[in-house]
Amino acid sequence: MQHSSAPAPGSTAGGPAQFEGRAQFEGRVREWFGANAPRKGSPEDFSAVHVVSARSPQEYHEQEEHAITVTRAWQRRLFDAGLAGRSWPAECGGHGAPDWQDEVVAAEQARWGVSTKMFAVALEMVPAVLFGHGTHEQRVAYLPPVLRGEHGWCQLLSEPGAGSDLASVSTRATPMDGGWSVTGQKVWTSNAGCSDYALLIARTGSREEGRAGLSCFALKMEQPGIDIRPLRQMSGAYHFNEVFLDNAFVPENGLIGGLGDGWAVLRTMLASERAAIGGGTSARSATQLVGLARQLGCSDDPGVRDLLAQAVIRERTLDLLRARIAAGHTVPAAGPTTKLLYSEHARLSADAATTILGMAVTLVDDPQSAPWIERLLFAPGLRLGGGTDEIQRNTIAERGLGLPR
Amino acid sequence: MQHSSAPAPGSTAGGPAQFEGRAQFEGRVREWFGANAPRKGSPEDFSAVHVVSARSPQEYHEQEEHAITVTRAWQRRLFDAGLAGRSWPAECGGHGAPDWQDEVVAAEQARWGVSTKMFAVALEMVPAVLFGHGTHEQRVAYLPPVLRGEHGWCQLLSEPGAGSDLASVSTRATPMDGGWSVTGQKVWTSNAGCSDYALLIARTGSREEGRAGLSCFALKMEQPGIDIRPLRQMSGAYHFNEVFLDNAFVPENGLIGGLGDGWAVLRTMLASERAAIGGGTSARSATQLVGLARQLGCSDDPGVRDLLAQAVIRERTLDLLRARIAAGHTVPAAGPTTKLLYSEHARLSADAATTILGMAVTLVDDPQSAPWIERLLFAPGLRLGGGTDEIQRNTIAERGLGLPR
Amino acid sequence: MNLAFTQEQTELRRTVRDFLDKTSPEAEVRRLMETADGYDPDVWRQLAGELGIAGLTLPEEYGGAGCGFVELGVVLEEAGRSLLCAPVLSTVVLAASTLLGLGDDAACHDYLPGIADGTTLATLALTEAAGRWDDADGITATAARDGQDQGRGWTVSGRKAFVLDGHTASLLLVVARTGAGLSVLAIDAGAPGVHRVPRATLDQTRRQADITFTAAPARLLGEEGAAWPVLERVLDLAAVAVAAEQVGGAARVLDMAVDYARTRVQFGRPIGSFQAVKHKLADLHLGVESARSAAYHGLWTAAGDLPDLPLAASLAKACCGDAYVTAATENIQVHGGIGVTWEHPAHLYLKRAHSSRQLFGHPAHHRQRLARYVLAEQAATASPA
Amino acid sequence: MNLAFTQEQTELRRTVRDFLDKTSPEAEVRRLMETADGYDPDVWRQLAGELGIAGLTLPEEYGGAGCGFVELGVVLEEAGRSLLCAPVLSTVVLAASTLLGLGDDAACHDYLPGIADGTTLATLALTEAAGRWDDADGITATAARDGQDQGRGWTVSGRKAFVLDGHTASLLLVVARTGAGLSVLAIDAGAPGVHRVPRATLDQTRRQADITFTAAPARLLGEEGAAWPVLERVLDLAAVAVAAEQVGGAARVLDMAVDYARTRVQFGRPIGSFQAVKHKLADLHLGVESARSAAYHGLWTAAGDLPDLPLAASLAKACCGDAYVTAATENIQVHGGIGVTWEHPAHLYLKRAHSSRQLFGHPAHHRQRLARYVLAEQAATASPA
Repeated sequence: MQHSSAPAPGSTAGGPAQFEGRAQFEGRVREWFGANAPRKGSPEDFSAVHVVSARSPQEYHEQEEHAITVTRAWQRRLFDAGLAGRSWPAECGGHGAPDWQDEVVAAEQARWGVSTKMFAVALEMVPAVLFGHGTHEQRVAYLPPVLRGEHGWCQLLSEPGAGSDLASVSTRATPMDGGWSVTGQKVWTSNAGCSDYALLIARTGSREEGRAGLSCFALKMEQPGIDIRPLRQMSGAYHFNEVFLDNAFVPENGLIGGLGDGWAVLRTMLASERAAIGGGTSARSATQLVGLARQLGCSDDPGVRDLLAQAVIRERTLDLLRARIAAGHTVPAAGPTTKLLYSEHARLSADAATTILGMAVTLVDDPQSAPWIERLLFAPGLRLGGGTDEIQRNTIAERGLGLPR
Repeated sequence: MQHSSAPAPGSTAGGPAQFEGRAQFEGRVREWFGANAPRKGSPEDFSAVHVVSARSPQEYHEQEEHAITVTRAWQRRLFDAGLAGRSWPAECGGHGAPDWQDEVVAAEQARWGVSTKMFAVALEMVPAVLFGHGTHEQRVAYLPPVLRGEHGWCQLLSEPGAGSDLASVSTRATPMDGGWSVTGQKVWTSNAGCSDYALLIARTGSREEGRAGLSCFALKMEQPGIDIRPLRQMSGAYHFNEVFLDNAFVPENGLIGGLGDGWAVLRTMLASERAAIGGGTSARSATQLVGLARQLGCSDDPGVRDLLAQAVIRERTLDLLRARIAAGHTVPAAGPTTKLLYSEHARLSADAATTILGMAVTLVDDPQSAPWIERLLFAPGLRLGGGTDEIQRNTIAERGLGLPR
Repeated sequence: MNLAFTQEQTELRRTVRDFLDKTSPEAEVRRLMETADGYDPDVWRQLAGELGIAGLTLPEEYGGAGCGFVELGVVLEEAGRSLLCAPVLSTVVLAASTLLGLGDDAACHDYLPGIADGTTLATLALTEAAGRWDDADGITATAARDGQDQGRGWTVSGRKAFVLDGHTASLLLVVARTGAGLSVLAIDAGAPGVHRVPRATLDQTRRQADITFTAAPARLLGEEGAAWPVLERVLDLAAVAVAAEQVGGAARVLDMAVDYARTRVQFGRPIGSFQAVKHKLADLHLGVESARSAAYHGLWTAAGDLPDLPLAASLAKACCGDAYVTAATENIQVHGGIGVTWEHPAHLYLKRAHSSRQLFGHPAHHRQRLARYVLAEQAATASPA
Repeated sequence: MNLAFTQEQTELRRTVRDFLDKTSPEAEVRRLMETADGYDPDVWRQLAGELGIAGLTLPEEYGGAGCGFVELGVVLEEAGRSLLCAPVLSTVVLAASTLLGLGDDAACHDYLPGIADGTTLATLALTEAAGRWDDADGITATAARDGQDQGRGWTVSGRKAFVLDGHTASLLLVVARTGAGLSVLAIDAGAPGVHRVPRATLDQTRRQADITFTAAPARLLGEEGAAWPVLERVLDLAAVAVAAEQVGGAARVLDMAVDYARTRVQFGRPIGSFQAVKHKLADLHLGVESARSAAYHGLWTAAGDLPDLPLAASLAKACCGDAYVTAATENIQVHGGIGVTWEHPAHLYLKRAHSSRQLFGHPAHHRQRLARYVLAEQAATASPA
């Protein structure tokens, strides 16, 4: 692979052409990607990064390790080329450019099949939280290492007893000399084993205070008192973890927002997560369904065609809705709306695939059915993660449509 | 038409063969119907009884008058033949026979397309209420004239402010000399103009008492202080009425159940209504859809076939579910379950018809589309009458599945 | 494709909504439903003249405003919202697009200025008894040269059905067959041999007529036998147009249901506080926003004269028709008993929803068509290098 | 049709449920999922011997109990409820019905007693790579007379796929083609020329194998070339059987969801008190009771040997397959995060639901078939007097 044979657009940062027009910026970015994006089969090839399909804890650790290494290297490459955090302030390692520049970079990443998804929490939720609730010192401390690919982050939110009802979190942060001591059990944490920091929601007040008794912290993951146990999914694969905290330590400056502001921080975090899920590129499952039907030779069947069309309608209207949101249309409760449409699309498309595959879907060792079975068994989680479908509907109704609680 | 040329099964009532086996009873009933059921085109022909399609209040009154006259005469004929109220006690005009004999008669009525639907409240809800809550005197007084086709009944339950929430009924029954004086506004009353009595729910306690402040009465409809106004439906047709009560009188013995027992009586009434709606014969809309597709020559279209099959599945499984209930299977919340399945079937079949009819469904003067448009515009009411779909689901969940309120 | 409205388009929407709030309130819709013509000529004159709606997408040389399809879509969305009783679909969408598409300059000069200034109501008479929009082979009306006029004039014979505003249009654009194929011919509605029978429509806010032609004198538009490709494009534009209208209606009934759910009290609380009602309305919101996205995409595709108009049209029509019917149906359910009465406006929207779902092809038809296009598209890209 | 269970049938259900509660609890299902054979021979011996399940519907002359299909349905419903890992479908339904249906007395005498007493596991090898159950023309396996055996024996060559319990069955009933049409031939699984490859199944509680036959020695059952009508009936019986099993599974996951909703507390109250959860579970209840009605109708139709078995089978299979998938899917949703873990049993039912939906024809296929029958039925009645 040639390194940086094309001029890096970032090299002009600070210069007079800093905020060139969209077409010009796009041209530069495309050129840079053409020269630098990893090719299929190369060591940095992202198509090999499938944490979701690990069949044992051991394999999970190995895949996670590989994925984080590849992601760190790629993020560093983006940073060096001046393409990381285009819209972030310069003091946080960014360029202070308009938001659309980040979208251009993201679109190009999607086009090349390269992904910084392993860094999603670090690159999307952490800045949302820190710009919304953090101090200047925290932003300057935590954000630049993220852009440089040095720090990955994870989230420690849900607990076995606090799923949809996050206000009932019972992990406790007790004040101690120089900070807090944290004890409790968290669950559904992606990338727990390869993250440097976690956004942690813990109880600093009493149980009776409910959401008013919660606070948010930045927790260093490499320290005694943190035990990570991979959790086996129904697909048989490992993707999430349980995290047991036993007197883990957070220093005083690790409190994000005020004491007792945890609920407000959590809302910011969840909104940014929803937007990330609903606003990402579709999994292109409709396109792939069409391909599947063609391969199986059943694309002339009117029933199959109806299924294909329904999938295409869901996928394209969701993409178009995202385009409208990007173009500034007012869409009430845009985050939960796209998130819910996305999870429905995933579920219905996987179900349509079972109809198209026929008996082949009963075999996991059939190469044509295997990827669809993976989706079929992943789809139920999409209806839960980032807030259940039911919670999204509540939010749409109450905040989007103004219905009474 | 020949009258009673076949031996009337009722002629053996009280004799030794009174409770003959099912096959034998069915045989007799079939023979009697063959000889006595009205023929198409005869003055008693029930196929001309379409109260639902009246296009003006005037026409509504005329059709209602005709329908009640035909129904009274037919009910009298059944009574004289000993086929009315087979399972009712003799003191109430019946024969004390097993329940299945009523089912045999009902099935034969359905087979011949004759109906005592105009008397549904009188024949099903009134006995349910009186056997559950009434006195011996009330049963002996009110039930025999029903069997003889002399008294039709209607229901005065819902109010503009008390739709799903019947506990908030505000029509008031005030004690007066020799009985009660009733004032208020009721709505959604079928057959108000041609009924002799009404089952009335009115408030005898305070508003704050809620359901504990309600009582049930038998109200004579022909008296001053009762003003009946036909209500125009969205189809343009008249079927229901608003009933304004202004110091209408109920004698002391018109109170059904104890003072303040209205809610319990109402529950009995609604359960019997639900069972009547859900337990009746299907409208055969699937069969008719199949016929429509054949007539229009689109029955080879796989998409149409899928719609037909879905309708057939809904219709037959509902019929089979009713057969299971009749055979004694334990089906939790059987009444709301069949009622909800019925209203969904009506809605989905009407919708399927619009797909099959195509552009023709845009014209109400097209003879092929007219009956389906009538169903299309009637279906929304089926989702509301006898308790909304949402209320049925609550009931299924709480009483059928044991979920907490 | 940048789906952002310009400031002018946003202002147009505001102007049209204000105008329709005044001229097309529910009482006026109900009044017009009962009239023979089914629209208000005065309001049409104002829509055409003051607001320039009739000539919105027509070139300036024909008295039009030279705007694009996005502007027309904005108008239609608002018209759908207020159930405007007016010949927009027939005259502005079907007839004007057909005239422009046929490329017959003389005819454009003769007819379009009248359409633009609101004096000519026109419509397209395409469908016959079977009510199919896509069935070129099924068209049986015939056109023949008229011997009496040195062979320059034509006559048309046949029977057309489901003709939108066929009872009031003065200019009928009739699709008929000659030996060369399908052609469009202009016929004066008052000409001899034209017999119009208004039909009783489910949706009384949009009328139709059957029209029988018996050797009616006609003028051939454009090239003989070359009409079908033009009509296919007209039908795609019409599908996009009605999709925009459906979005307006669907959004309106959702608003109506939300407003009612906020205020109607049962069991001591607003029914909108019940989760069943909340989730129903949230699902309608998903449907409406998806439909709106598909419709806008259709508008921008039409405005940009992009090659994938057929796909965009089927996407929009398949999606918006069902979304509107669902929203109109569930709006009634949220309203309960009051929602099934004649006095409440809910049924007017339900009828419009059902009627417009059939126009220019049912969603089931457009799904099949969409699948065909997508499969062809993928076959083309997948063809080996 | 009187859909009432007899007292004996009700007792049978209780007996089977008690037995399965003891022998097929979740832990045992999970243990067997990981074994190579996928079932417990001891339990099968007890099921066949003590409970008489294997020979339930077989005539007494072959060591069976002479019961009808209703009894078998009761067993299957309970088996579905407990995810019993055992060769019921393959041996008792497919193989035994095929043997009985072919009317080959000698073969029945040779094979059925072993099936009835649990010593013979058997299966039907019908489908090939395309996985279609209804495609007689698509069957490519061939049978030929074996020259070495004075032409009395046969050999079979070809490849079968999706063979239920094909890895453990000792008796393979193979559908193969000769010049006369399709025949069923019995092949000893241990015979030369038989190569079995167990597949990794989505539903680990029900296994399948691919089987390749290379001139494997075979015994012709019944009349040469006359098998298809018999197989059509076997597939209808199998569809009804799997429908009964699906009802058991669907009812079980509904129970599971209801129990969880009653006890899981979020926001300070049981989640079953939220209307969204209530309505979801009420809708599942409608689906399960509808499915149960269709399945029971299928059982009674099969038991009565009634002529509309094809219609009843398609009705049952179309209805129950979707009801089960929906119930299993929504059960996970009610459970939330815990429901998507390996440790929770919810996924075992989801996988069974998806897998069994495909068996003997997908609901979409059975809907087409059902429509065909209903249309034919109506055409027959509507034919003019």
